Amino acid sequence: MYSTSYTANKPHHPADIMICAIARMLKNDETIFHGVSSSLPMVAMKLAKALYAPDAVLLNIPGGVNSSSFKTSEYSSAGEELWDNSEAIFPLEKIFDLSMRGGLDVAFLSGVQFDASGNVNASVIGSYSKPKVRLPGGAGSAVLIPTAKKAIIWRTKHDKRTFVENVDFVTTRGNIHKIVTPLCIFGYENSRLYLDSISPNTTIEEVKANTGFTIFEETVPTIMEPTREELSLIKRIDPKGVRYKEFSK
Amino acid sequence: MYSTSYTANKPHHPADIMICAIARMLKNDETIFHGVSSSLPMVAMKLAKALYAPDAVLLNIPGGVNSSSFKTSEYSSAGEELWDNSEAIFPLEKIFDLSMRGGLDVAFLSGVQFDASGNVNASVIGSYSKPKVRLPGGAGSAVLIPTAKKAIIWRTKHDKRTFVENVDFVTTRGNIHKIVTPLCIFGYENSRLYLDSISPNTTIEEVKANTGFTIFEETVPTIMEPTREELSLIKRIDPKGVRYKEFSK
Amino acid sequence: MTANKIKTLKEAVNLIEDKMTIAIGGNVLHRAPMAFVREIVRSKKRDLRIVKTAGAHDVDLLCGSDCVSIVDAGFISYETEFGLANHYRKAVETGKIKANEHACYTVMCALRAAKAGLNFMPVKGLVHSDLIAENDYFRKITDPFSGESVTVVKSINPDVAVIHVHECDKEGNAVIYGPKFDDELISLSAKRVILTTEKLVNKSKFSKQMQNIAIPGFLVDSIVVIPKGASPCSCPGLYDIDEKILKDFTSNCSKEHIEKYLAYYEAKDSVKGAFYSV
Amino acid sequence: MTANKIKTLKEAVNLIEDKMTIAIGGNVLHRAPMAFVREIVRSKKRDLRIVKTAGAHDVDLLCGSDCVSIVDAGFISYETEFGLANHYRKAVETGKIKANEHACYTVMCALRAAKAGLNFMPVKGLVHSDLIAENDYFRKITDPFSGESVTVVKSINPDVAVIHVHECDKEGNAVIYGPKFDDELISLSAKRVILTTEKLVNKSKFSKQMQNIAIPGFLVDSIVVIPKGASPCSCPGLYDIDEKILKDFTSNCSKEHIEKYLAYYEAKDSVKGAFYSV
Repeated sequence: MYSTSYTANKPHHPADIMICAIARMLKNDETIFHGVSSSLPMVAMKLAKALYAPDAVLLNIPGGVNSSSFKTSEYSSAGEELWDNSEAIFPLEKIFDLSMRGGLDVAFLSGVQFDASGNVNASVIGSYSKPKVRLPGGAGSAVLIPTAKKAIIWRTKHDKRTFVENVDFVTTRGNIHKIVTPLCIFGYENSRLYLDSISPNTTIEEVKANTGFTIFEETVPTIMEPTREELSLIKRIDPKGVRYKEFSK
Repeated sequence: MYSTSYTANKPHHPADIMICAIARMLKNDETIFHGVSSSLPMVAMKLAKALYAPDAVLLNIPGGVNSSSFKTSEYSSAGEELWDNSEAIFPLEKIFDLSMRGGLDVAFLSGVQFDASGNVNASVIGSYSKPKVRLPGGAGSAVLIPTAKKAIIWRTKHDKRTFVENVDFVTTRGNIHKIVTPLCIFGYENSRLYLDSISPNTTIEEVKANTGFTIFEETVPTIMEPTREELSLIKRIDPKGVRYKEFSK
Repeated sequence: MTANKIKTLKEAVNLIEDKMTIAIGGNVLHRAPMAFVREIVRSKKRDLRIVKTAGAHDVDLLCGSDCVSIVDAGFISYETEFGLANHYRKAVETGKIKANEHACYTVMCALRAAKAGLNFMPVKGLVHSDLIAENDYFRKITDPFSGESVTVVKSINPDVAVIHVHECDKEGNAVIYGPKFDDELISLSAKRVILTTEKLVNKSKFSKQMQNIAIPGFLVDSIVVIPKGASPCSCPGLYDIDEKILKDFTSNCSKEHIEKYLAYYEAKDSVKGAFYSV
Repeated sequence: MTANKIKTLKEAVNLIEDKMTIAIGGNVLHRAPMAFVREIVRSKKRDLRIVKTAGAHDVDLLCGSDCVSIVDAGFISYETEFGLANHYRKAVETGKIKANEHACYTVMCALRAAKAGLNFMPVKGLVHSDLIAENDYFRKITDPFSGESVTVVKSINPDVAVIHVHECDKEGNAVIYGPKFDDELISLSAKRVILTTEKLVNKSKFSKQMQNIAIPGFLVDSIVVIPKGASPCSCPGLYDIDEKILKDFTSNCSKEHIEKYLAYYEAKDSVKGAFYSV
């Protein structure tokens, strides 16, 4: 498996690489939403706003628009600090409606299983009615992935149980902009995931060895390492390292 | 035609008789709504709250719940004074929803033509597509009359053009609690209007002579005259006599 | 920086194209964006579809000025005091304008559909009404769960919502004092939102009071600063209706009378608001 | 006078009957009405159907205490820090509880239907999902205007909504500071609303601030004054989560462990709030 520890060859934690990769995808003036249990996108959105997309509109479950709070909850991405010091209130119900009518540019979502056809499973392992494992549920995925202009999926695990030949259950399908993992970024085109780029911490062989469906690409770009400026901002945004917690589970 | 002026035999203006009759219909704890162009129900609701239904919940278009404002607009029943000094805000959208789910006790509505079958026309005289007269429209009538527990209709004109054999257009039909006019109160039972009671200012013959459909009742009670207490409160609620304006048109 | 949203009345009205669907804020005689409406008239926009649950002077003026081909509303009338909306009535009666009569709530439901990206919305209360058969925007369908019949209303998707507010900052974060009527709903269902505002304020004014913002700036396309922009309608807390003007307006239905009315407001509508330096 | 709405926790929980549909306020670890939830457990209510867009400790505790037969939700989990809701998971995996998985928004749409007296609500975004075929509360129907297919969700009609608020007056006019989540929606879709409140305040406190009232009193059936009533979840502005309790609770799935947890809160949940004289 891939390492999440710091070494001379792998100077950056995958969380930081993922956060920077995500932040660089975000464009100025975009309206961007993250949901629950989403500390990585939360940090990435704040990083993007500070560096790349100053006029981006950041939305979240508590409903604070562009909260400028410096406090970051250590346990929640739906806490009051995302409401405090915000510019306006735009609660979750309205965010969903916005996506439904085609006005949400970016939504961050996750899942537990993904297959090459772009199926996403956040519901169950095993059968739906008698599941082997009942997962937390897709939260907004089933309605946001089909409707957001760009649905960006992040997942902090990259192994053959996550990236599978066929998902056990289709919580939702298609319209995936990117899937960002500790090893790589997948894109989605012609109804199929493709390898878009890989982490500087890995090799294409390692990505293939940890992916349950066939990757056809032989050479892809390497994701740019976090810059000093990005890293210093990430540390200011998340001084307590909440972004690493998802990796320890 | 009936008289709207004060005489020895007819000491009370029909507006005051109607307001008292309406106020006495309202029960404690009821949730009661009036809409636009509704100065009579507006005064009656305040009168009822003061005398008969202290815990009634008064709702209106601006959304003020139980506004205690003493100011009464001279030209509008949808003005800010119904929002000021209110206990909570419950705007029109929510009032409609409340009625749809069966939670609105009383709604006040009007119309221009009514027939014995309980059809209400607030839309057009003549045909819908090429109307002889385009009326203002039924406002909430078409959805509130069918859903409010008690739909109370008031109309300040009582003549054969208003109470007709067949309405030109059915804006809505049925579920009428009472229709209150300067001459009488109609009830509604077994899909037919019936004469419930008459104004002390009139006779059953005059009511029949001014009604375009057949009234079968031969003896009905006379509406109680306004009491001194009611009148003094009405004057406090509406010192400028806004309630009379609808009669001068 | 985001593009400058602050525009003159003329610039903002230029966003309105003939045949567009325009949702107008406020309710009857309260907080209608009258300066903007007058500029639509002056700019001779044509064939607009106007949407409002309950309209009065705004719709009447537009109908009397040949700007409108369709009105979707539940109620169009001055209240008792000023009588009926005669320009609107005459235009409908002569067939110049199609009145899409709604039940106020069905306008809201049609806008709720647009807000949620839907083509239609079920409406509980609309059961026995000739409005259903007479209008192609109502249908009865079968509830797939109970098998019962339910009326649905077709979505109304405004191209532009025009809303008059008390104050906003340069990004369009807007505060409305007093009743908000359907202004939030129309801001969420329209493709673009144009604000006319009594006052432009510094963003810091809303600090820690963000829950009072009725319309978040990111939904707002353009801002016109126009003090007394609702007159002769009221702007709660600031000014009441101008009874004299309204009485005069409704007393005479001629084109010349409308010209006189527009001329009266010409200078007032071009007054520049108290801009702060951006 | 209206009947006295102020009740003890036990009295209020007595309004809950077995098999009722209960909508719970708050979101994940924030402002869940935990004291009320614990009293449901102590009162051994059974076969409840629980509705929440995103639940955590509340739903987990009820599931671990055999109070629940159905959960309608989009997401049930502690956030990353405390891991999965294991009582809920185990109960679903062993077939004791039916998980009606939604997409958060479809819970909202199902509640919007109830709010508007409808049996169903169309949902734009739910297009490609096994959830549609697997669940009888989703159907595809034909949009009568466009002929296109659209997914609809069956209404969810809560018998009771339980909402924890910062303060309310004796009529139930309630103020929530910070995020309101779906509390307004559930208060408008449930047959009865029960508030638990940190504080009872005099009605005059809300004078001229009525626009801050999230839930108008006339919708409220019962009020329980219970300071720290959301603990170990957070109550924004007043207290954060109790991390130690939550870590301890999630560390062990035995019935005895739940007993210990309930015992810890026994005294705290029966503390009387600062009543003012009614």
